[in-house]
Amino acid sequence: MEPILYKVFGAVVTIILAFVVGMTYMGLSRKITARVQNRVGPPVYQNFLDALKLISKKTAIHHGIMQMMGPAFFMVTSIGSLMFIPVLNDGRFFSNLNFEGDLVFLLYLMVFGPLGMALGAGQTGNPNSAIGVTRGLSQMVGFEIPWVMALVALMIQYDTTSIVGLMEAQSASGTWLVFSSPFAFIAAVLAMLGMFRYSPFDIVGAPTELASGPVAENGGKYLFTMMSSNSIFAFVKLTLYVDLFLGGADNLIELLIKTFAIYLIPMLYGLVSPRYRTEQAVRYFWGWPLFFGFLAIMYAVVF
Amino acid sequence: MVGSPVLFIAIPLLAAFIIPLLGMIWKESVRILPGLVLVYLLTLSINLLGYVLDNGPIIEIIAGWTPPWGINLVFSAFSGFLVTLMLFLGLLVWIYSYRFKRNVDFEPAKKYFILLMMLITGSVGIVLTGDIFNQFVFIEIVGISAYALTAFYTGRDSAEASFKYLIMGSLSAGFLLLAIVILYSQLGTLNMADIARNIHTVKPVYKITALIFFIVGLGIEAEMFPLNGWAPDVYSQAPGPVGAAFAGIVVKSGVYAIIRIVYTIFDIEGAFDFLVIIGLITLLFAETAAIKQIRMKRMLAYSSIGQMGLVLVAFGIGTEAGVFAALFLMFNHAIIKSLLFYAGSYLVFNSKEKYINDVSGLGKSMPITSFLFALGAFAIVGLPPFAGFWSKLYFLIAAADSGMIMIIALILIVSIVEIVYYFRVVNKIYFSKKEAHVVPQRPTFNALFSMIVLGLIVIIIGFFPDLITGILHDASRDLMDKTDYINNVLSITH
Amino acid sequence: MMNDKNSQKIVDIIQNYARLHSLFVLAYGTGCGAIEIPPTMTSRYDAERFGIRGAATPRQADVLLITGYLTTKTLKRVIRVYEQMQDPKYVIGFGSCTINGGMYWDSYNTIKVLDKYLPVDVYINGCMPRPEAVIAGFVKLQSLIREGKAEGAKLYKDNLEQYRENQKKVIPNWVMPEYNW
Amino acid sequence: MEMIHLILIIFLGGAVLTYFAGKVNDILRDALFILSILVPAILFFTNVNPESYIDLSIAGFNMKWGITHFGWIFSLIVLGLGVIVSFYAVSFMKGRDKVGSFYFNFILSIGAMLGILLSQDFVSFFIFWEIMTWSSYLMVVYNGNQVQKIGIKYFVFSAVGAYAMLMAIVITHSITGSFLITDLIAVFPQLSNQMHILIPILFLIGFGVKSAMMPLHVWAPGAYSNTPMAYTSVFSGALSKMGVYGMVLIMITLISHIPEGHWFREVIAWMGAFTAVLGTLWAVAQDDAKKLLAYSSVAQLGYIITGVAIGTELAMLSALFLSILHALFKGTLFMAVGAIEKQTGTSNFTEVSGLIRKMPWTFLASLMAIIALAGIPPLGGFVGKWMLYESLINSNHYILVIMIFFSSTAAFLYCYKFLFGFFLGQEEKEWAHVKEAPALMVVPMIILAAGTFILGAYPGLILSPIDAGMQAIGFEATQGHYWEMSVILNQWGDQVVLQPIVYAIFAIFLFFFLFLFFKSRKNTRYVTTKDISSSGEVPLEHENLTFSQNFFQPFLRAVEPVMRRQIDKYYNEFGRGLEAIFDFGRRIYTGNGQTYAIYVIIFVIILLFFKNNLFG
Repeated sequence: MEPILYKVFGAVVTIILAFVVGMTYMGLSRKITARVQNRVGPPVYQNFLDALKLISKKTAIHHGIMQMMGPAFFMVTSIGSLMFIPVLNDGRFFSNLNFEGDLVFLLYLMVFGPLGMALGAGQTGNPNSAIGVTRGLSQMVGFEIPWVMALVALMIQYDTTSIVGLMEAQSASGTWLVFSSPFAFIAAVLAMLGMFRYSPFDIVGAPTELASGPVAENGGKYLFTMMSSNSIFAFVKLTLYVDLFLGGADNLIELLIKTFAIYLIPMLYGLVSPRYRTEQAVRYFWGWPLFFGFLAIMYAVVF
Repeated sequence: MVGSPVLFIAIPLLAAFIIPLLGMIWKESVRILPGLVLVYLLTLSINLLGYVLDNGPIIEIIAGWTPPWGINLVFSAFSGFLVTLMLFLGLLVWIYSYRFKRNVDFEPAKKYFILLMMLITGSVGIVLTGDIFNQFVFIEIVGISAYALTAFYTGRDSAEASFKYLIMGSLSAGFLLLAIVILYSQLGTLNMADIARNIHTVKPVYKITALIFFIVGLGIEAEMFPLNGWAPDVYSQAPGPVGAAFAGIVVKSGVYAIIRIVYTIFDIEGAFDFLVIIGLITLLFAETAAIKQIRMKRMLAYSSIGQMGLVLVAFGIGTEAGVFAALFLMFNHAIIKSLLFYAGSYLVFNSKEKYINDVSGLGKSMPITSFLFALGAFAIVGLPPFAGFWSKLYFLIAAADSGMIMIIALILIVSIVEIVYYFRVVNKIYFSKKEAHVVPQRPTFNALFSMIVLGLIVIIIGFFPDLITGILHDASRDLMDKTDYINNVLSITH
Repeated sequence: MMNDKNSQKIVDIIQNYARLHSLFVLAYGTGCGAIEIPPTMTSRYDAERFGIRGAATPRQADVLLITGYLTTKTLKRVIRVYEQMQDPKYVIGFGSCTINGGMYWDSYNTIKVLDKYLPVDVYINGCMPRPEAVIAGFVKLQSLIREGKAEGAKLYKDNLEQYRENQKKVIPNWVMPEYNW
Repeated sequence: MEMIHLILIIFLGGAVLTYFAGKVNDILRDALFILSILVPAILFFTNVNPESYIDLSIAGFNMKWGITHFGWIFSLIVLGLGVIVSFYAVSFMKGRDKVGSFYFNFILSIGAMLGILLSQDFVSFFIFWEIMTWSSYLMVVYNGNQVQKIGIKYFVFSAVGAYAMLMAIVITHSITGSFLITDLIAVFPQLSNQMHILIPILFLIGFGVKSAMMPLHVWAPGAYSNTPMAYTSVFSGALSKMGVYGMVLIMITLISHIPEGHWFREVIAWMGAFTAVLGTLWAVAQDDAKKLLAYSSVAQLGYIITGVAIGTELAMLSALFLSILHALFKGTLFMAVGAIEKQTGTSNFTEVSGLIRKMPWTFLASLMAIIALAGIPPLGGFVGKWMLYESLINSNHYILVIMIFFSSTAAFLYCYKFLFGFFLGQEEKEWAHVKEAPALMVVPMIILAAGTFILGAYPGLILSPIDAGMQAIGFEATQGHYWEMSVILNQWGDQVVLQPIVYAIFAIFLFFFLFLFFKSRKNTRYVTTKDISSSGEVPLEHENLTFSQNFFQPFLRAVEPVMRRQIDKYYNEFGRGLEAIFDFGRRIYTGNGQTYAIYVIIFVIILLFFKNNLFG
C-alpha cells in the first residue's frame, strides 16, 4: 500500500510543480514580450492573479454538459501526459504513476486535449468557437507530422519507443540527442512552434476576428481550468523536449534552465512573426519541417 | 426393350398429319393431341434412356438394310440424353403455348401445332440418325417448319426475319450437300460409322474441305459466328415459346450435329482448336452486342448465341471433362433460357416495341413472373446456389485442367458483361418506376405452370447437382469413345 | 467555515486583491473614445502594468468600458453585453458623454446619463480623457474594489425593474432574454 | 444431422420463412427474423467446437466444413454483430416497405458469412462468397431507382473480384487436384515461380475488392451510404471483414513462404497505407454522415490491410484486433446515423444540428465510438493502433508509420465533424420536436460502444483468442513476446497493468468534471445556445448561427493537390471505352440479309484459305 500512496503523493507534487512552473513561464513570457515592446509589463506572478480572479468569479453559465466536460478532457490530457513523462532523470521523488513513458501512447494522449476542448467549444453553439476549432484541428494535423517524423527518427536510431529508453541512451552515449540527431531536433522544434500556438500560428483564437475562438463562451471556472491545464501542458511539452533532446535533467535547477531555454524558442519566434492563415500554416509545416523530418529518418536509417 | 427409337420420328410426324384431320372432328383435339404425343414420347425416351444406361446403345435399322447400306438410328446415352431433353422442352413448350392468350382462334393454333410437331420430329431425327444424308433431310424438315414458325405472326417484320432465316438456311443446305457429296465421292458411303472407320484413307484436302463445308452448314443452325445473323431477328419476331423452342431444341440439334461430325466422323485435331477459337469469337461478339440491345427478346437472343459459343468452346476442349461441362452447359442453357424466354415474353407482352424499359416496375404488378425472370437471370450468369453456377464451375475446371488460363480469363470477363446487362433488366423490373402506357399481362395458368416447373428445376439442380451429373457423365463417356460407336453400329445384324 | 465571519473576510480580501490586479476589459469601442484605448494599452502608457488587459468576449471580461457617447441603438447592445458578463463586473463611464451627454447634450438619438441604464462604478470625465486619465480611472476602480465598494452588479440586480423601465423607455422594440441573476 | 448443417439450414429456412411470414403478420415476421439469427448464433457458440470438421461431397466435389480457431474470431464478429444489429433492425425497419426482402437478404448474408468461415474448401467458400455478394447487392439497391448505377458498380466490382478468385481456385485445382484450402497451403511451396505470384495476386484482387483496397475501393462509398443503415453496420462491420479474413487466410499462409519484406507484401502494405490516407482525406471532405462513415471505413480497412500485409506476429495481432474493434465502433456509428436519420429524416451535417439534448444516449454511444475510432487511450482503438505502430517500426516501415499516423490524426477532423455536425452547435427550432430513438435502437448502440470501452481496458479478453487463432494458422505465440519495445505492453494479456492508467485517467477526469459541475453550482445557470456572445446582438429564432457549410475548408485547401485526382474518373473513362467497343460489336449485326449471306461466303473463303493453318 505504501508505494501506491507514495506514487500518488509524488504525482500530486509533480502536478503542483508543473502548474507553478507553467504559470510562471507564461508570466515570464508576458513580461519578456512587454520588455521587447519597450514596456514595463505585468509582474511575473500576474497569471496567478488572473487564475485566482477567474476562479473567484461569483457566477457562471453553461450551455450543456459538454461545456463542463471539455475543459475536464483537456485537464485529463495535460495531467495524464504529465504522468507519463519522467520529470527528472533518476528522480526518486518525482516518480510518476506510469511505469515507463511510451512515446506513441503520449502522442495520442496529447492530441486528445484539443479534441476534448473542441467538443466543449462545440456545445456552446458559438459559431466562432467552431470556426476556431476547425482551424486548430487542421493546424494540429499540420504540425503532428514533422513531430511524429522526428520521434520516429529517434525511435529508429535508438531502437526504443520509450522516453526512458531514449534518456538512458543519451546518458550512455554521453551526448545529447540534439547533437547525435540534429535533424530530428530541428523538425521537432519547428513542430513545437505550432504546438505552442504562439504567433504566427495563433489564428485559432484570433481575439478580434473570432473573439478568442474556442474559449469564446468560457469564463470563470472554465477559463481557469483551461488556463491551468494549458500551463501544465506547456510544462509537459517542455519537459518532453528536454528529456528527448537535452538529456533530461538531474535536478530542478537544471530542469528549469533547460525548459526555459526551449521555451524561449517559440516565444521569441512568435514575437517577431505576423500571423499565418490556416492553410498557409499547414503548408508551412509540410514544407521545411517535413523535409527535415525525412532527413532525420534518412540519418537515422543510415547511422 | 420397351420401344423402338423409330417411334420418336414416326409418331410426331404422324401426329403432324393427323392434327388437321382430327381438327375437323373436334377442334380442341388440335391442342390436346400434341400433348399426348409428347408425354408418351417423353416417358418412352426416359425408359429407353434407363435401358441404355444399363446395357449399351440401341441401334435401330430401318427397312432391313444393315449398315453401312441402310439407314440406322442410334439411341445411345449421348443422343438419348439430348432426345429426352428436347422432348421435355417440347412438352413444356406445348404446356406453355396450350393457351398462349386467353382465346386463340382455331386456324393459327392448328398451324402452330403442326409446325411444332414437325420441328420436334426434325430435331429428334437429327440427333438420332446415324446417316449423314438422312441427317441432312431432317435438317431441312427443321428448317422449313422453323421458317414457317418464324413468320407465324403474319407481319412485315416477322416475314423479313423468316426470309433472312430462309436465305441462310438454304445456304447451309447447299454447303451441307457439298460436304456430303465430297465424302460420298471419296468413300462411297453415307453411314457415319462407316465414314468414321475409313476417314483416315481420305486425302487431307478433301477431308478438310468437307469438314469446312460441314462446319459452315451446321454452324448456321448452331448460331456460330459469323453465320448467326438470322438468329436475333428470328428470336425477336417469333412467338415467345417458339423462341424458347429454337433456343432449346433446334440449336441443340445443330450443335449435336457439329459435335458428331467433329468428334466421331472426322479425325482432325485442328478441329478442336478451331471450335475453341470460333466459340470464343461467337461469345465475345454476342455478349458485346447483347449489352447494347434495347429490346428484350433481341437481348435474350444474343445471350443465347453467346451461350452456344461457350458450349462450342467447352466441346473444343476435347477432354471428357470438357464434354461433360459442355453437356451440362447445354442442359442449363436449355432450361434457363427457356425460362427467360417464357417469363420475358410475358413481361413485354403488351408493349408494342418490346423495349427493355417497358418492363420497369413490373415487379409489383406481376410478382411471380418477375421473380422467375430474376431467378433465370441469376442462374444464367452463374450465381450460386443456382444451376448455372455448377456448369460454369465444371467448365472452368475442365478448361484449367487443359491449361487454357487466358481463355478462362477472357470468358470470365465476358460473363461480367453478361452480369451487367442481365442485372440492368432485373433492376428495372424491381426498382424502377412503372411506365405509364404498359399494361401488365397476367400469364395463363398453363404458362405459369411450365415456368414454375423450370424455376424449380433451376433451384433443385442448384442445390442437388448430383441428380444430373451421373447421366451427363455417361453421355460424355459415350461420346468420347468413337471406336465403340463404330463397332456398335457396324456389328449389327438381324 | 464559510459562514465564519473572519475567514470570510480574509477570503474576500484575497479575492479582491486578485480581482483588482487582473481587470479584463471588454474591448468594445462604442464611441469616439475607443481611439484612446490603443495608446493606453500599448508601449507608451502600458496599462498591462496594472494587470489590465483586453478580453474578447463578455464571458471573460470584468470591466465594461463605455468609451464615449452611446446612441440608443448601441445602448441595446451594451446592455446585452453587460448582462452577459459574469459577476463581479464593473462599468466605467468614459468621457463626458456618459455623464451628461457632453457635446451631444441635445442629440435626439444618444442617451445622456448612462447611470440611468447601467450601474456605473467609475466615471472618467473629459472629452476626450487622455490615457493618464483613463489609467487614473482604473486605479480608482481598483481602490473601490479593494474596499469592496464596487458593487455595481449588485445594484443592478437589486433594482432591476427601475433600470429596465429606463431602458425600455429608449429602446422601443424590446426583445431580450430575461436577466435572471 | 450435423450441427453445422442444422445451423446453415436454419439460416436458409429462416430467411424464407421470415419472408413469407411478412405476408401473414408483422410481429411474427420480426420474431422469426430475430430468432433465425439468434438461434444459430447460440447453437454455434454452444455446440460447434473448433478444429472439428465434417466431410461431404456435392457434385463430385469433396467439401469440408468446420471452424478453425482463426475463423472463430471472425465468427465472433459476424454473429455478435449480426445478433445485436438484428434487434436494431427490427425497430429501424418498422413502417418501411420491402421489409420482407430486407430481412431475407439480411439473414441470408449473415448465414453466408458464417458459411464462408465454416468452409474449409474453395468450392463451398466460393459458393457462400457469391451468396453473400448478391444478397448484399440486393441490399445496396434496396433504395431503388436512383441507386441502380451504384448497385451495378458494386456488383461488377464484386464480380471482378469473385471471378479472379474463381480463376485462382480452378488453377489451384488443376495443379493440386483438390479444393481443400489446406492442400493448397501444403502444395504452394513447390509451385512454379509464376504461380507463386499469379495465384496470390488473383486471390488478392478477390479479397481486395470486398475489403475496399485502394484501386478497388470505388464501389464502397456509394454502396455503404445507400444501404439501409441497419444493414450498413453489418456491411461495413462484418462483411468487409470477410475480405480481411480471406486475405489473412490465403495471403499470409501463402506468402508466409515468401520472406518478410518481399516486394509483394510491400506492395500490399503500401496500398493499404494509401487507402488509409486517401480514405481519410475524402472522409473529411464529406458533408453527409453516411458518406463520411463510408470513406472512414475504407480508411480503417486500410490500416487493417497494412497490418495484414506486414504479416509479423504483432502486425497480424493488431490487424485482427482492429478488425474486431472496427466492427464494434463502426457498427455503433452507422446505427447512430440510422437512428438520427429515422428521427430527423436527414443525415446531412449542414441540415441537422444540436441534437445532444434531444438524443443524449445516441450521443453518448457515438462519443464513445468516436473516441475509439480516433484511437485515443484508454479506449480500445488505441490498443490496436499502438500495436500497429510497434509492428511497423519493428519491421522498419518508417514511411508507412508516418502515413498511418497522418491518416489517424486527420481522422480527428472527421471525428469532430461527425459529433459537432449532429449533436453540438446551435439547437435549431426545426429540430425541437426530435425525440430520442426507441430503446430497441439505442440499447444495441450502447452495448457495442461499451464493448469498445471494455476492449480498451481489458484487451486481453479478445487478444488471447486471437493469439490462439493465429497459432492455429502457424504463427508463434505472441503473448508478451514481441513487445519489449513498449514496457506497458509487457504483460498485455492480463488486465492488472492497464487498470491503474485507466483508473487514474478516469479519476482525473471525474475530479475536474465534478469540480466544474459543483463549483458555485447555485450561481451556474443554463442558457440556451441562442444566448451567446455575438457582439451584443440577440440572435432571433429563425437566425441559424450554426457553422456547418464547408467545414474544413482551410484544411481541404491545404490538401487540395491530393484531392484533385480521383480514381473514379479513370474507371469511367475505361467504361466509356468499353461501351464504344460494344457498340462496334453491335454494328456487325446489320439486320440485313444480304450482309449476313456475304458473311457466310467470306467465312467460307477464309476457312478454305487458311485451312492448312487451322486444320492441317
